Amino acid sequence: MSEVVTGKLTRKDFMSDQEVRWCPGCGDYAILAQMQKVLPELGVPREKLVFISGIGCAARFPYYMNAYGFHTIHGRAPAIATGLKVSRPDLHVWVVTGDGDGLSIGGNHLIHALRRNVGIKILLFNNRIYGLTKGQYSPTSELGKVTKSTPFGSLDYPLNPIEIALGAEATFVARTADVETKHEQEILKRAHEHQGSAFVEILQNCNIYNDGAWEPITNRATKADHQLVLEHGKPLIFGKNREKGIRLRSDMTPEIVTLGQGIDESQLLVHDVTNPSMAYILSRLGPNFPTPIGVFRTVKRMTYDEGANAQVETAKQRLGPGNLEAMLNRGDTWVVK
Amino acid sequence: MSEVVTGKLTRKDFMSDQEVRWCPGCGDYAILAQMQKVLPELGVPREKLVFISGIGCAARFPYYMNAYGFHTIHGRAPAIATGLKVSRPDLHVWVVTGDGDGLSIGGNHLIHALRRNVGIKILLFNNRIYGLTKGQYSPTSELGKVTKSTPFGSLDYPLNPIEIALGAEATFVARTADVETKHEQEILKRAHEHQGSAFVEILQNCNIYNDGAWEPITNRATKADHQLVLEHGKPLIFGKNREKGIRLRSDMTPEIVTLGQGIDESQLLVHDVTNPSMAYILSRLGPNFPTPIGVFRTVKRMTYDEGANAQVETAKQRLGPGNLEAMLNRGDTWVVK
Amino acid sequence: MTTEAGTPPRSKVPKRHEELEEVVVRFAGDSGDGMQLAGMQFTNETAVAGSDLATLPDFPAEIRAPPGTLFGVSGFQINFSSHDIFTPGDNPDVLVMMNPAALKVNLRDLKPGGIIIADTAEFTENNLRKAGYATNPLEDGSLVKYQVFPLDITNMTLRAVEGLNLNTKVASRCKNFCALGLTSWLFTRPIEPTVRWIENRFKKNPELVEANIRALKTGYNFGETAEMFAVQYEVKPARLIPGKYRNITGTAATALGFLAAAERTGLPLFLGSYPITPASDILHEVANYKNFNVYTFQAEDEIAAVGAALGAAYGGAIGITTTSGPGMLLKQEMINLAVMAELPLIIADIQRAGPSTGMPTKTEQADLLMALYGRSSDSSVVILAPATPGECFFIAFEAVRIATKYMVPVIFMSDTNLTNGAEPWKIPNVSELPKIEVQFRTDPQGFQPYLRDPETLSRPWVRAGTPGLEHRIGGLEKEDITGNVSYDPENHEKMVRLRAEKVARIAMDIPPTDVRGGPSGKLLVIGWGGTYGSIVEAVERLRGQGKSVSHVHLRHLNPLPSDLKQIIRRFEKVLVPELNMGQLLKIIRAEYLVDAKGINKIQGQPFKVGELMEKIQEVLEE
Amino acid sequence: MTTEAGTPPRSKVPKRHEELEEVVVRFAGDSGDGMQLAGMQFTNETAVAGSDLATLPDFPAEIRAPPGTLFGVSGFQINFSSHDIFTPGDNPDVLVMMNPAALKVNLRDLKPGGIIIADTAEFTENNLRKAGYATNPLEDGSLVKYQVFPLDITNMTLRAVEGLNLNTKVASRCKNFCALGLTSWLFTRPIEPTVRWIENRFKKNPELVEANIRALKTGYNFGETAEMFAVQYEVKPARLIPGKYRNITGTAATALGFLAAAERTGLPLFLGSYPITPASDILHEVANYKNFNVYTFQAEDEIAAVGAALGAAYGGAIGITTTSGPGMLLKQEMINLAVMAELPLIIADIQRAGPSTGMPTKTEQADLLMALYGRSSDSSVVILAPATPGECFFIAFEAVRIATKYMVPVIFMSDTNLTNGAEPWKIPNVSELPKIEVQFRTDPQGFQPYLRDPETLSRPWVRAGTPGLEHRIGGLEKEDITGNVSYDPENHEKMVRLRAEKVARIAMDIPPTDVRGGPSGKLLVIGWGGTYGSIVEAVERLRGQGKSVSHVHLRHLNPLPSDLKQIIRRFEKVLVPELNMGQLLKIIRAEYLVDAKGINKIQGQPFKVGELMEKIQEVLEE
Ligand SMILES: Cc1ncc(C[n+]2csc(CCOP(=O)(O)OP(=O)(O)O)c2C)c(N)n1
Ligand SMILES: Cc1ncc(C[n+]2csc(CCOP(=O)(O)OP(=O)(O)O)c2C)c(N)n1
Ligand code: SF4
Ligand code: SF4
Ligand SMILES: [Mg+2]
Ligand SMILES: [Mg+2]
Repeated sequence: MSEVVTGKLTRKDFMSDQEVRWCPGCGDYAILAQMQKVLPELGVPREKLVFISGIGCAARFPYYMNAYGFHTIHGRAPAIATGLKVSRPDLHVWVVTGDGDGLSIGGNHLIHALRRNVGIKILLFNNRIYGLTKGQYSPTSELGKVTKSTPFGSLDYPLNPIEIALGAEATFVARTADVETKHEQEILKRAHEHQGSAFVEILQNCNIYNDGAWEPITNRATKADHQLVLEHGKPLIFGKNREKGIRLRSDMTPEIVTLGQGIDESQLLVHDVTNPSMAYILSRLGPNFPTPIGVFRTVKRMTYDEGANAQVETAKQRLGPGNLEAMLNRGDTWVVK
Repeated sequence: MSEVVTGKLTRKDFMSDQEVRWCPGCGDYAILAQMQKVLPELGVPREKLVFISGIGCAARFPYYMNAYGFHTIHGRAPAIATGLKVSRPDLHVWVVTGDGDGLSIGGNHLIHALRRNVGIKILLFNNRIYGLTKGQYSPTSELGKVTKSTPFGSLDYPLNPIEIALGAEATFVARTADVETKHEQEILKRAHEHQGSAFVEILQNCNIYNDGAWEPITNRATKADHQLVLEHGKPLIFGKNREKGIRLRSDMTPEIVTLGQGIDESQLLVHDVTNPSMAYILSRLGPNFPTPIGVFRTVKRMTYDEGANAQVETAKQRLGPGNLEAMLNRGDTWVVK
Repeated sequence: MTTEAGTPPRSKVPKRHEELEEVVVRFAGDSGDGMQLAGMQFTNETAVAGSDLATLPDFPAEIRAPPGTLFGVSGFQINFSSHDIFTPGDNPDVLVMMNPAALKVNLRDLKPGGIIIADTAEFTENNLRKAGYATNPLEDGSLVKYQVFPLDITNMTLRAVEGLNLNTKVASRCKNFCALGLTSWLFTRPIEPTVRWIENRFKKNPELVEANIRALKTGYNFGETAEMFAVQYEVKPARLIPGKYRNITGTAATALGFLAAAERTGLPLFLGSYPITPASDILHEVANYKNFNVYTFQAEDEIAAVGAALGAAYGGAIGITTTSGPGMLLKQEMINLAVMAELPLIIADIQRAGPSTGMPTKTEQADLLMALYGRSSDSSVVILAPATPGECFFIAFEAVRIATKYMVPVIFMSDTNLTNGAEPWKIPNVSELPKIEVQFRTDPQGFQPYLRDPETLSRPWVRAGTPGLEHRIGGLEKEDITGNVSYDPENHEKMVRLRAEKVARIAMDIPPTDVRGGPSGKLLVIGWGGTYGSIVEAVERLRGQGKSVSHVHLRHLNPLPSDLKQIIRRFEKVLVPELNMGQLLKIIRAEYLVDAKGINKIQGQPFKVGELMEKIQEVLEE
Repeated sequence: MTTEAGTPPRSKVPKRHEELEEVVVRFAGDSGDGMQLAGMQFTNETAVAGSDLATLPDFPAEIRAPPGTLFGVSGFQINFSSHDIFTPGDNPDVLVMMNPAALKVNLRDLKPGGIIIADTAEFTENNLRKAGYATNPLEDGSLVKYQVFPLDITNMTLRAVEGLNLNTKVASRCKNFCALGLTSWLFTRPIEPTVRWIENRFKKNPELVEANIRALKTGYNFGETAEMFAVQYEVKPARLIPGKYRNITGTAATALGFLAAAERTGLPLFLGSYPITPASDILHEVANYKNFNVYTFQAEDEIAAVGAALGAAYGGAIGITTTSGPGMLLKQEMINLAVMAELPLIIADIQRAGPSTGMPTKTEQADLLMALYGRSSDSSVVILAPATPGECFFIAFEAVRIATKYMVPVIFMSDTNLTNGAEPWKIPNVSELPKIEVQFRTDPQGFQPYLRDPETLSRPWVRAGTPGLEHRIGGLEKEDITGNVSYDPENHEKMVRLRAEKVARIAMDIPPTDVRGGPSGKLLVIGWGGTYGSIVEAVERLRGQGKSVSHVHLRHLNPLPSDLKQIIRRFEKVLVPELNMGQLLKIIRAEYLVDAKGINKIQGQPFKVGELMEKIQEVLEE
């Protein structure tokens, strides 16, 4: 399939021989490119990399990566990845999912993988639409959305992927966007470096069925006012001239303030990736606020796979390595002559 | 099956003819009793009441209620209830689920029912164990729990039902306990009165497989120090002599303070059921804090069933009531002679 | 609008007219080229012109594959005729090809001497390379066997829309209408229905209305004026059964069948669904009809979709769910609950190709055994399958009738090609539709949840909310009559047998089986589902050649018609053609102990008539 | 500990000794009375004493039903004998009854003249009423047909443990051991194994050790000393095949089979499971063996459980999942993915009674067709079924062997009674276990993910992580050899047929079918799964009466053994007894076109030998 490569890998080494078959202009191309660019820097041998996906446009991702890849079934990639990572902690297991795959049919597996803190990296390509099935609304689509399946507008209040991940007490929660190439690379790197489950929402444009879904946030012309770049230890500042900031009212509700008229940085919220309430408030800033990108929360906790492997080791130490003969002969036995 | 009752109903009117078959001493008995006590006060005709459950000990609940009841399959009750409530908004639909039924196999349906704000009432009997299948750990069991399926201790970090419900942006989120009869009745009443989805976690003791799971919180001798009763507009105070309170540090982390030494109620957090950050912080107070019971959050939002029925009405107004003849003859037609 | 098929609108041209009996046209191009649309509009024109017709859309797997690639080719085939036809045709007479990839993929099917219309603008070096052509086939003489009409359709279109305020990209998107116009002229199809469609579709954008109509007329007029085409063909109206007709796809027919049945019962329709190819379109279609007391619910997954439908049925609505293979198996646990709860539930499984994700845009009929047996323990449900796109209406209707009359889940099995295909459809008179009478139980006197109607064995349907009938049901085994939970051994056996017997008795409520051809003879061909057209045509042709072969096409797969046993006994041999490894075949063999043989094709494609004829002949000659 | 079966420990008493060939004892009481434990300990004593035996636990549906109720009765039956036995027995010789409800439920099965031992302390007015007795049956003369021994077991127990620091509730819980002690004496069973078990079980609580041992000995000594029992019975050791034996349940045998197979391959075992009755105990059992490189994963649902197992298989582990009916159907989509991905996966389905939730604690064998056909489209998997509790070991082992050799999912089908039942088991020698050789592909030279072994048709197993073999697989149809995604029609047909052929060829890798009885004759009885014992006994007895009847018991349900066709041809009639509506029957009829008939019981209970004999005889006499 592919040759064993020695020496430093390059972006090309991670490109598979398969023709990429997303629609021209799809945001998925950019994400693929960032992944292929960032991997050589991580020093992970190609054979130790596994991409596992469900079903959807996003889920075609593994075919295009020259690594191990498994394009599985709709919504279940986190479960498959869990079994793999637990029994093979030496592998780097990435899950690629969509807003439908990951939050609709697969919502439960996502939550459970995150709460278990299995050491897998979950990338959720959020285009707020079902791409592969040609344009039905998804769990992240805005209320009232008119799509093929909702000609009179959708009725369900959207799920907020970051909030759901936080609700499951995920240990690494971040957001980036397809077109924010540098930021994206940085976040992918940090997800890789995180010990436990990493959850990354990637704002992605589906130019066929939901073009411009992230328009003000990702558009070069408008993004300064609509993006809030989170950095640990830094105050929350945004705006073309970095003139606006976010402050907390005494009732714990956030407000936008303009720096200058008696207001300085010291009054602003300072981002802290270990503070759960901070992450929560940032996750639901609301429509009049800029959209945060960056790491919302990251904490260290035992991973499920570490725990599972430690139990195997402890059992071996305590009981000795498995002895088949002894196991078969356990308990009361007798001999018939 | 049962006679049509006229006049005011009593507790007995809601008791079915089926023998109750939980283990003697099970917390489920108390919950059943509170439900049967509170219903006569709500003025809902018995035939308008429907109880839908999944599978588990808790899920046997509908058999014991003299009302409509549907004991369905594992984890799926919210989905069935959704279909019923949407097409029959006149009914009062209650879902009864367990921590396994509702948060393990059924986690996704729970989240989606809540985010849609379907006007159903979901009672999650949380005994932190799988009762019906004889004692495996559940998603709410504490880390390291030794059970039949985890002889070396469980490895997964528990889910927090309240936090998950908040993460799904549920419009009514509350907690009560099997033995807190009055409080429980009050919460059931408020869940009933809430317009949209109501989510109520009920701490429940399984005396066979997980006896004492809620011991310090529900034990009469210790509960004053381990229970924090939430009341809207009231400061967060607890303790035998109501001498302790909860205050927020500037970094949004809560702390326990003792009232008196220069600290008075005005410094304490005042509960506000409409404040999402408040609900979130209260949901994860942590092991050194008392456990809140009461309503964490309640807000008003369009319900899914209202929306769906409004769409039907609007469509009728706009397009006229469905005309089969016209529908069949739509588009280009021609006549063959 | 209703035109009289006797006088289809026609252009008056000095060109030579040639009358044809039957023509097969295939449009193909990039998935972004609007070939499905062109095909559908051509179908509509053809229907309005009074031809009999059958269609076969063929979608690529990718949403928008990179332009010019082989795997991105989207095709649409239509067969139309002045006599009865049953299939979209084995081999096209005409290819309308928008690029080299389309030509490459489709050429092998073209009849010798067939017509190729190709947009030369797309035969660029780059596109030729992508399609794997070393030289341009339009120029290198490799197509001598065919009548080739190379035409710069793109450029014609751009010139036509000049002066409108459109950029080139948008303007060139109109080229499918240009190609359509030309094809319409070539076969003397009326373009008025298409003009009306364009006006309606783009009514919010007058520029686009104008552009597309200009493109359409440009193509049409080009045919009429240019020297290129010497002959204009005509296909006379078919002699169909008198009545009012429309063109209908399987999707629309299915949706209308469910809607009509629900309307007849007077109950709301609740459709719970989770999108999946090729079933999604039924959801899309039904969602437009909310004014019919319709609720459509896009659920979080297939389990919730069918669960919500069952919940709605419990509340007294017509509960329906639609899906395809991978979604179908997720629903089985809920269907089993409906079996136990004895509630009416309709499940539409639009079969697609392959196990697992397989080939989602391709057809197959390999879910039959799953539908029959895919639930834990013994649990019998009703299975129905329509034979043609138009018949989807009646079988959908029948599904609702049976489900509500017998309080039982009914699985409606269609497939990709049935659902996407189209045919002229004689519009039924509302008053002629079968009766569906739903009577909810309301009388508390003597009520027992599982007391059965002695004839149908159906238990009463009680809408939650009915005073005095409060009761509890569920998935645990129930005691006969009372419906209380019961672990009694004899009761379990009784209930399992009662549930099976209830389904078995439905055989008495289905029409006698229609045998096409002699009532006895050498060979009986038994088919089901979307293979109908191919089998009918193959069998009729063979009978035309004097062969002793008859055909039974099953719409009721469970229970099987009670007269089938006798029919089978009257033939020497039995053949079962299926687009699977032999599923109905297994059932027929087990049931009737007849050494039936299968004709099996598992290629994601329908049977070709020729293929079938050959195989049938082999068996006849054995 | 190993004792020599030739000399079982025995008490020396002056009582009359009577030798019996075979005895059936049934213990029953409230679900809180510890009857399962008493039964299991009695089984162990009996095994150690060298008898052949078979057991049948019968759980109530409720965890702890209110005491004294009929639906709360928990029973445990054991049949032991000095000759070969195959079933837990149709009718008990002895009932050990802890309360009136137990008596009420079980009396109808007792043989005429049988023994009843009853704890009089529980025959209170309240308990009699709950059991529906108007008067006390121990006193009203209604039991004259039987030998009744009323005994205040509760009080005996309380007196025995006096002086220990136990409250009455805890103290009276020891009464099951008192009853066990008495029964052990009555049948000359050694109580030492039970003493050891108590010492180990309660090692953290010396008071409880003392109390339970005292209760046990009190019962034993009472038999020996009291005037009540004039006779002590003895059942001589059975003449089993020489070797070392232990008592084993189906659950333990299944777990050990999987563990042994994984150990032989040298690969880690990954068991993904979601609790469900009656499969959960296999998870519990395996979870104890982490030192064997075992991962057990209690997943959030059945889909995740099988998904994780498949993920582990992808990483080179032995991936197993265990479940029962309602969970089984949820796994089908993932099994279908394994079919496409051609990865080894083992799925254990422990069948339980009824569709939907049904009767979860009762047995049935009605998931066979679901296992065979419950996936979308044509997708063939291997199906194996053990016949006895001990055989679960070898079939579990075989499942792993086939899955890894052929890169295919294997479904292991057991049932409630098989898994809960027990029998003496000749411990296999590790060196005699079949070989399982797993060879991962590591050589990049000429590697293609779907290049097959020409003999087995198996594709290579590549552990993710192997340098140079990076590749992509998935659920879309794959191109032959390369494994690339392919929509090519002919390729699809080829792949569907290849996958089916791979499974079909496994028929060449299974042992010849064993026909019990004459190789030809009037009637062949074909069974599968847990009905083995009943069928063997029924058929042997009939053959003892000179009837021409033979028996084939299938362990391989898919593919079927290739010699089965010839065997069937040698008999005039074929009968298929099943605990379902006739599932294997359908397969046999379709496959061999033989007019096989079924004997079907759907009561959540095993066949009784008498029942079977009667039905077989009917057919023989037709
Ligand atoms: C069990 C099952 N149900 C439904 C589908 C159909 N399906 C495939 S992808 C998809 C949703 C895709 O949306 P998303 O996850 O947002 O991915 P995108 O295509 O937008 O990248 C659906 C409904 C399926 N393949 N399997
Ligand atoms: C599909 C399916 N999987 C598994 C089961 C087995 N099962 C029944 S209830 C249950 C969990 C019960 O736990 P919980 O919901 O906490 O209820 P409790 O018994 O504790 O009240 C399980 C695993 C089932 N009935 N169906
Ligand atoms: S449909 Fe949308 S998400 Fe899918 S490939 Fe095309 S642009 Fe991308
Ligand atoms: S097992 Fe536990 S939860 Fe279930 S009925 Fe018994 S005490 Fe209650
Ligand atoms: Mg999407
Ligand atoms: Mg529980």
